[in-house]
Amino acid sequence: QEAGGRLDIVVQPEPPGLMLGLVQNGPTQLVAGDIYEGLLIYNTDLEPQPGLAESWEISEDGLTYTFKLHEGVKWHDGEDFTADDVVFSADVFLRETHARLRASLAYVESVTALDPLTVEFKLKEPFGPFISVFEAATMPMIPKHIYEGTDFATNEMNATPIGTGPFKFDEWVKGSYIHLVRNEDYYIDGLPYLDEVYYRVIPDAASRAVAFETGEVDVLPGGSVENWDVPRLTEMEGVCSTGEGWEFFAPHAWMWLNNREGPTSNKLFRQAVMYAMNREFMKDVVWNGFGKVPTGPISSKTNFYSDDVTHYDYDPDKARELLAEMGYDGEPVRILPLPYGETWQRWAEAVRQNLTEVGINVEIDSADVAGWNEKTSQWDYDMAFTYLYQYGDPALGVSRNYTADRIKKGSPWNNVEGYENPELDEKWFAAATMVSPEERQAAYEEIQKEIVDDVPVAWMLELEFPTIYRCNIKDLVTTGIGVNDGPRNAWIEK
Amino acid sequence: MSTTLSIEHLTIGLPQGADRPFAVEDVSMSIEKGEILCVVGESGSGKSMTANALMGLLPPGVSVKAGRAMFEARDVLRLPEAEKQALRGASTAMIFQEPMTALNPLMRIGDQIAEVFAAHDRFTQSERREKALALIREVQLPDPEKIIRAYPFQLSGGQRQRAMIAMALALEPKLLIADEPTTALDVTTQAQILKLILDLREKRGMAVMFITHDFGVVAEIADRVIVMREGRVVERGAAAEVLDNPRHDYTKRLLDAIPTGTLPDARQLSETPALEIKGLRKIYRTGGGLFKPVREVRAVDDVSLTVARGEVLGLVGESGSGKSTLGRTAVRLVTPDGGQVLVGGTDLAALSDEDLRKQRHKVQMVFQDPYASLNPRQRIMGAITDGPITRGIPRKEAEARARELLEIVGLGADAASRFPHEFSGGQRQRIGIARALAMDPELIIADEAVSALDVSIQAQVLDLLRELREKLELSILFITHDLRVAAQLCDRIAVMQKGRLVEIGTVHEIFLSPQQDYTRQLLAAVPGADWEQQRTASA
Amino acid sequence: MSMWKRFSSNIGAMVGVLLLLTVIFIAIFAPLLFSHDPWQMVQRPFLAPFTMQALPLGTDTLGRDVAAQLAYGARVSLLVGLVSTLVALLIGVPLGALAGFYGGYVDEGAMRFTEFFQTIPNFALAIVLVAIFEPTLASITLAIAIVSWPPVARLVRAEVMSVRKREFVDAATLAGLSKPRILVRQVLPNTVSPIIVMASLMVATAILLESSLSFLGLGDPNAMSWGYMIGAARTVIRSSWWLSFFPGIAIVITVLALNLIGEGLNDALNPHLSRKGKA
Amino acid sequence: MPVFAAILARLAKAVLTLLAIAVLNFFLLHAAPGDPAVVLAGEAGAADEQMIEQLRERFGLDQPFYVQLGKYVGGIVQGDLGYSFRQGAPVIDLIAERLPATLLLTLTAFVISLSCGIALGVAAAARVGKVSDSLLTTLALLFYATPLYWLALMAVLVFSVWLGWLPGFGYETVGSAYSGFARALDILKHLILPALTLGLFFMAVYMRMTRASMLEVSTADFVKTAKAKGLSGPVIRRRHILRNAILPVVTLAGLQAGQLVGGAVLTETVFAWPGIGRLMFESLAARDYNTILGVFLVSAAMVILFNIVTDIVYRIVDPRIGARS
Ligand SMILES: Nc1ncnc2c1ncn2[C@@H]1O[C@H](COP(=O)(O)OP(=O)(O)OP(=O)(O)O)[C@@H](O)[C@H]1O
Ligand SMILES: Nc1ncnc2c1ncn2[C@@H]1O[C@H](COP(=O)(O)OP(=O)(O)OP(=O)(O)O)[C@@H](O)[C@H]1O
Ligand SMILES: [Mg+2]
Ligand SMILES: [Mg+2]
Ligand code: NI
Repeated sequence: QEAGGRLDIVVQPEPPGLMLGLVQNGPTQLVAGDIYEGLLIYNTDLEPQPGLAESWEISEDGLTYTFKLHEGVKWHDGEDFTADDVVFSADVFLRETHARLRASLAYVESVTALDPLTVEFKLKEPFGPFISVFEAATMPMIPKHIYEGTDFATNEMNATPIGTGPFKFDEWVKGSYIHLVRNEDYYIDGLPYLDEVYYRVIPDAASRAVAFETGEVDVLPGGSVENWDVPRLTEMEGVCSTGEGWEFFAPHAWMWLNNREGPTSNKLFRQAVMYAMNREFMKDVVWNGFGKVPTGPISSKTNFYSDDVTHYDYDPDKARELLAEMGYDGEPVRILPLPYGETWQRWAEAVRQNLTEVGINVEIDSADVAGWNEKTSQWDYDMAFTYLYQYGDPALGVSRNYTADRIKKGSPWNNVEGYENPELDEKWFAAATMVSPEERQAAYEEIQKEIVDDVPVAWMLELEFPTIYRCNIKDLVTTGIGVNDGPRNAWIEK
Repeated sequence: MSTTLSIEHLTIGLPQGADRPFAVEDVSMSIEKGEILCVVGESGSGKSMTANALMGLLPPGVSVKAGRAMFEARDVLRLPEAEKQALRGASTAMIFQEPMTALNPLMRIGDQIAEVFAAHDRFTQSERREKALALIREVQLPDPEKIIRAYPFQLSGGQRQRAMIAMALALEPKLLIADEPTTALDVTTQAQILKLILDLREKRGMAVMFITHDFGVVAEIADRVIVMREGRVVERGAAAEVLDNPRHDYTKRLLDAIPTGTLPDARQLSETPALEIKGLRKIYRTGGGLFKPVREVRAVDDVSLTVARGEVLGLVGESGSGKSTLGRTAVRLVTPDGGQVLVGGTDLAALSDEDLRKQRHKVQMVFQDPYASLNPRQRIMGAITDGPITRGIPRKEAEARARELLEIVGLGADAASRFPHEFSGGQRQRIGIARALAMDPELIIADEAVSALDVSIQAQVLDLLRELREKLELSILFITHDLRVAAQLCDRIAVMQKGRLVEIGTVHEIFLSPQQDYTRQLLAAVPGADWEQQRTASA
Repeated sequence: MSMWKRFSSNIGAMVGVLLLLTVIFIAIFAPLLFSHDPWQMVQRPFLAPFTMQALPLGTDTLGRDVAAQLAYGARVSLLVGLVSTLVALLIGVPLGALAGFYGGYVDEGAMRFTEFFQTIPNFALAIVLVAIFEPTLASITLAIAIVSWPPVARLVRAEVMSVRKREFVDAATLAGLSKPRILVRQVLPNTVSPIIVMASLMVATAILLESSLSFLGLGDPNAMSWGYMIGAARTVIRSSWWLSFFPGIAIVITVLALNLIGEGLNDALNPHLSRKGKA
Repeated sequence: MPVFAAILARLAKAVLTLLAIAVLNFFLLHAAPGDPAVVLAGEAGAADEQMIEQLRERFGLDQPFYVQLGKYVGGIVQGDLGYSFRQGAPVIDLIAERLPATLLLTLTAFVISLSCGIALGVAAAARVGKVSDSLLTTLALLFYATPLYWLALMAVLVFSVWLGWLPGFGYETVGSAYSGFARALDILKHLILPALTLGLFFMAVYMRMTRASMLEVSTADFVKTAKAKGLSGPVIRRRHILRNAILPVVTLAGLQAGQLVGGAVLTETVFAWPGIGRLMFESLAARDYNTILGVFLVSAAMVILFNIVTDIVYRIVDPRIGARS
C-alpha cells in the first residue's frame, strides 16, 4: 500500500446536502459515506464487519445487541466520539429524521450507554434483520455536541458536516465539485491512504464519459454513464471495472402495475405482461448485458432468495392467450418511465414494443423527477418503472413493497401498486421476527412462491451498476456499499 | 470666359424593366466658368441621372453607354474610381434634392463639413474646424458655434439645406451641381438660398448646373436654360430667350401651364356657411418620455374663420404654420384642444363616435401626399367605394358611381381595377379627388392638392376643381403654399403664421393691398416676380 | 406578381423551397416509404449505416431503423415547427395589432403583458411550461408558441403603429369605416410581409427549440422527432456517430431551407435590397 | 441631471415590473405538478408520512396558497429571495455563487458574438453579391441552423478528446491551486469552448442582421452625400453606414444579452459549467420553488437591466433619441 494521492470521483446528480442524518439519497451517501460512519461495515457477502464498533454481541433471544466501541475515535472537530453520541444518534436524531430507519427503530425498546465505550440496544421482540441496520447511511453516527437541542434541519453546521470518517469536509463549490481531505486523526493508523478526494459534478452523461476518457476523473461509480458507453470505456487501456459493491443495496428494478384499476388490476393481464416481455433481450440490449433477470421480489444477491417459483420466460403466445382469456378490450395503458436518463427511456420503449406486439395498447407517459414522484405517490399511473434497494434483508427492503399496511398515498417507497393479500402479509410479518436463519429461509421461500404467481409488480431486472475506475486504484470496492465508503481503503499504485 | 464642363452626346442606359431603355440619350451641354445653367423638364426626364453621372454616382444598374463629359481636360465619366473620388468634393460638388435625408443623422454638422477636408487630406484637425465654422458663417446659418455641434435633426429644413451647401462649397469647387435644392422649402427660405448661390457664383466664379422645375426660380437666376423631356434636350438657349420666346412645343406647353398672376374676378358668395371655425386651438405635445422633456407646439392658436357654401377659401402660409392641422381638425381627424368646428351647422365634437362616423361623408379631404393616402394593397375601386358602401349605398350603385367619377377626373373607368403604384403622381392626386367626391360631400379640404405636380398637370387639376365648384356648389378649403395657385382658384385667402390667422380677405385685398408685414414678405419672396409681371404685362 | 418573380429568380430561395419540399414529401409519404414503424426493433442494435441495403442508415440503440425514424421524425419536427408558429402568430398578431392600433391603455396593458413573457429567458420558460404541462406533442408545441409570440406581437405592433399613421388610414376614417374594419381591412394587410418573413424564421427556431427540449429529456416520448433522435443518441455519439449525425443534418437542412426561403422572401418583399443584392 | 433622474424613474418602474413578475412566476410554478417534499422524500430512498409532513411543514407547503404567496412577496420586497430547503441555503447565496460563472460565460459569448457578428456582417455587406459574401452568409446560416448541443458535443469531441487542446468541461481545473494570472488563464481555457458554442449561434444572428441593415442603409441618401464628398469606400462604410446600421443590432443584442443569462441551460449542461441556468433546471426537476423563482427573478432583472443599458447605448449612438417624439 502506498500513501498519498488524489481521487476524482463523479457524483451525479449533485447532492442536495451532505448531512447524512438528514438526507440519504444516492449522491449524498456516496460523498457523505466518507465523512460519516456507522457502527458496522458489511462486506460483499453482507456479513457485518467492525466499524466504529470494535465488537458486538447478540443475546440468545435476539433481543439485546451490545456494541463495544473503538477507542480513541474523534469527531472531525476534535471532540471525542462516545457511547452518548450513539444513543443520541439512534434514539433522538434519527428517530426524528430518518424515515427508513424509523421503521426498524420501532422494534427498539431502548438504547443505553453502559459506559463511554459500550452501547446496548434492547428490542421489544426479535427482529431478524436488525443486525443489518448499522451501515453508515442507515444509521450514521451524528455528533451530539453539535446537534443536541437544536433544530436539526436548519442547524448551520449542516453545511460543514462533522463526522468521524476517514475524510473531512473541506469545500463545496456548488455546481462544480466537493472537496474532502484526509482525516489525519483517523482512528485506524495509516488509513486512509489518499490525501484528498474530489467529487465532481458533471450533469451530462456524455460529458461524464469524456471526463473519464480525458483523465479528468478516475472513478465512475455505477450509473454515472449510460450502459452503452461502458464497454467502450472499459476497453480502454488501464481501465478496470467491477460489478461488486452493490450487494447491500441490490437494486431491484420493476414496474409497478396498478392493482387498483384498469387492465392492470386483473391478474391475468399482469401475467400476460410478464410473458409478453422479452426481459433477457432488454437486459442485453438496453442494459448492455449488465444485471440479471429476476425471478421474483427478492434479489438473488439478498439473503433468503429462492429460485423455486414460476418462471415467466418470453412467450408472446401465452401472453395473447391470457389476454384473450381475460377479455382485454384494447383499453390503453400508460407506462411511466423513470426519468433517470436515456437507458430508462429506451427500456420503456422496448417494453412498449413488446406489449404492442401481443396486442396491448400502450402509451408512454412522461414526467420529470418531480412529476414521477407525484404520479407514483398519488397512484396516477398504470405501469411505472422504479427500482429499490433491498438493504441486505427482505424485511428491510422487500416486504415494504408488498404488505397492505404499507399502502400509503403520498410516498413512492411503499406498496405503491396497491397489492393486498392479508394471508401473505401475515407471513411477511412472521418471517421478520423469526430468529433462526433457517426458519426465515423457509418462510421466505414460501412467500416468494406465492407472490410470484400474483405478479403484483412486473420484476424487470436485478440492476448491476459496474463501477469503472483506473486499474492503478486498488482496494476501491471492498464492502457491500462499494464506492460509498471506498476511499477509506483505496490507494493508488504509483 | 472658358468652358468648365462640356458634355458631349451623353447616353445613360437604364436596367431592364425600366420604363425606357435610356435615361438620357445623346445629351450635350456645356457650362462656362461663372455661369448658371438651369436644367428644367418634366419629372423623369433624366435630369438627376445626368447630374449623377457627372459625379460618378449612378445607382447600380444604371450606366453610361456613350458620350463623354470633359472637365479640366479629362473625361470624368471614364476616370478610374480613385481619381473620381479625388475629384468629388474638391473640384465638383453636388447638392442633393432632399436635404432631410442627405445628411447623416448621427453625425454632428461640423464633423460632416470637416469631413470633406479630411477626405482630401487638407489642413490639420483644428484648421478643419475653423474652416467649417467659417463656411457655416458664410451660408448664414444662425449661431455657428452651436450649429457646428448640432445634429441634423436639430436643424430646420432650410438650415439643413444650407449645411449641405456649405459642404458642397467647402473646397471651392469649380463646378456645382444643384439638383432641385429648393423644392422642399417655403418661399422665404427658398429666396435666401437662391441669393446665397448667386453671391457665391459672383465671389468664386464657379459654374453651376441648377436643376429645377420652378420657372420662377429659372427666371430669377438662370444665365442659360436647357429643357429636357424623356431623356432628350428639346430646347436650349439664353434664359430670357427660352422663357420669352420658347420654340419647342413642349417648352411652350410648360410655360403656358404656369399659373398666371392675373386675379380672377370676384364672385358673389352665398350667405350660408358650410364650415365655421370658432376660436380653434390645437397644441401638440411631444416627448415627455423617459429621457425627454415635453415639447409643445401651438399648431393652431385661436383661429376663427368661415367658409361659405360654394366658396373656395385659400389657406396659405409658410411650412409648419398649422395649415394642415387646421384642415385635419375641420374633418376631425385631429381632436382640437379648444374651440368649435361646425360643419353645415352641426358640431362634430358633440357627436358620439358612431354618429360622427355617420356624418363623416359631409366633409372630405384630399390629402397632401396622394400616394400615402392610398392603401398600396387595395385596388382603386375599393378605395373609392369603401366609404359609400359603408354608408349603405348598394355595391353596384357605388361602383357605377366610382367609374363615373373616374371618368370625370379624367382617368377612365378602367383605372378602377388597378393598384395605386400603377399611377403617376398627378393621376393619384385625381384619384384622391374622386374618392372625396364619391362621398357627396358638402365641403372638401384640399391640402396642397397640387403641390406635388408638374405645372402642366397642376393646371388640369385646377380646372377640374373650378368646374366642380360651379357644378356642385361645393365649398373648398384650399390649403397651399403656392401663392400663384391660390390667386387663381380662390375667392378669399387666409394667411397663417405660426398657428395664428394673421390676415383674411378676398384675393384682391390680399394680393393688392396686404395689411400685414408677414403677408407682404410672403408675396415678395415669390421667385421670379419680376419676370412674372413682365409676362402678365405682355400677355 | 413581380414579387414572385423576384423570389423565383433568387437561387438561394429556390434551393430552399426545393429542400423543404423534399423534406415535406418524405414526411408525408413516410408510411409508404417504410413498411415498419420507427419504433419497431428490426435488426441488431448499432448496425452501421450503408452496411445493409434494407437499412441504409443503420439501426439505433434498440435496433430500430434510423432511416424510418428520420422520415417519421420529419413529420413531428415540421408539425411542431408549423403549428407552434401558427399559434404564436394567432397570439402575437391580434395582440400586437390591437396594441399598436388602439394605443393608450390597451397598448400599455398589452406591452406589459408581453414584457412579462420576454423577461423570462425563453428557453427557461419553455422548459418550465413543458414540465408543468408534461411533455406531450401538444404541450411542447404550445410551450414553444408561448415563448415565441412576444417578438411577433412587438413586430406587429410596431408595423401597425407606423401603418396607422399613414394617411390612407385617415382617408378610411373619413370614409366612415369603423375602427375594427380599418384595422382588419386596411392596416393589417400592409403588415403581412414582415410577418411572413418572420414566420419562416420562427418555424426554423421552433424546430431547434423542440430538439433542444428533447435533448434535455423533455420531448414527447411517443413522438419520434429529430430532437428525440439526437437526444437519445448523444450518449453513444462516440461509438455510433450516425445516430446523431443524420438527424443533426436533417435539422440543419430544414432550418437552412426555411432560412433561405425567409431570406428570399425578405429580399423579394423589399425591392430595394433585391436590386442591390444582385448587382 | 435629468438623465440621471430618468434612469432612477426607470429603475423604480423596473422594480414594480419585477414584483409583478415574481407574483406571476409564483402562480406559474405552483401550477406545476409535483411537490418538493415528495421529491426530497423520494430521493431518500424511503419515506413515511411523518417525514413528508415534516418536510412540507419545513417548506411552508402546509400553509394556504395565499399565505405562501404573501410571505414570498413580502420577502422579496425586503430583498429576501427565500430559503432553499432542498439545498439548505438562502436562495440569494445559491445564486450569488453561480452568477459570476454565468455572467463570465454569457458576457464572453455575447462579446464574441456581437463583435465577430458585426465584423463579419460588415465584411459580407461590403462584398455583397461576390463569392465571399455567399460563403460568409452560408456559413452563418449553418451556425444558425446547427442545434447548439450538437455543436457543443462535437466541439468537445474534437478539441478536447481528439486533439486534447482544451478542457472539455468545467469552470477551472479542480484542485489546481492556481492563483492570480495562472488561474485566469486556466479559466480562460475552460471558457473557450462553451463561450464559442454559445456565441456561434448569436454570431450568426448578428451577422445576418448587420449585413441586412448595412445593405439597407447603404441605399440611403446620405451615403451618396458622403460619396459626393470624395470619401473612400471603407471610410464611408465605417463612419457613415455602420453607425446607422448598428441601431437595430443594438436593440436585438440588448434583449438577447439579458436572455442569455438564464438561457444558457444547454451549454451549461453539456460543459458542466456551474451557472444559474443549470441551477434553474435542476431546481425545476426538484420543484425547489424558491430557487427557480429566484433564478427567474434574477434573470428578469438582468433582462430589464440590459434593456436600460441598451437604451443608454442607444442614446449615445443615436442623438435623436431623447429629442425626437
Ligand atoms: N435606380 C434606377 N433604376 C432604374 N431606373 C431608374 C432609376 N432611377 C431613375 N430611373 C429612371 O430614370 C429616368 C430618369 O430619372 P431621373 O431621376 O433622372 O429623372 P429627373 O429628371 O431627375 O426627374 P425628377 O424631376 O422627378 O427628379 C426615369 O425614367 C426613372 O424612372
Ligand atoms: N402629429 C404631430 N405631432 C406633433 N407636432 C405636429 C404634428 N403634426 C404637426 N405638428 C407640428 O405642428 C405645426 C403645424 O403643422 P402643420 O402640418 O399643420 O403645418 P402646415 O402648415 O401644414 O405645414 P406644411 O406646409 O409643411 O404642410 C408644425 O410645427 C408641426 O411640426
Ligand atoms: Mg430628380
Ligand atoms: Mg401641411
Ligand atoms: Ni405589381
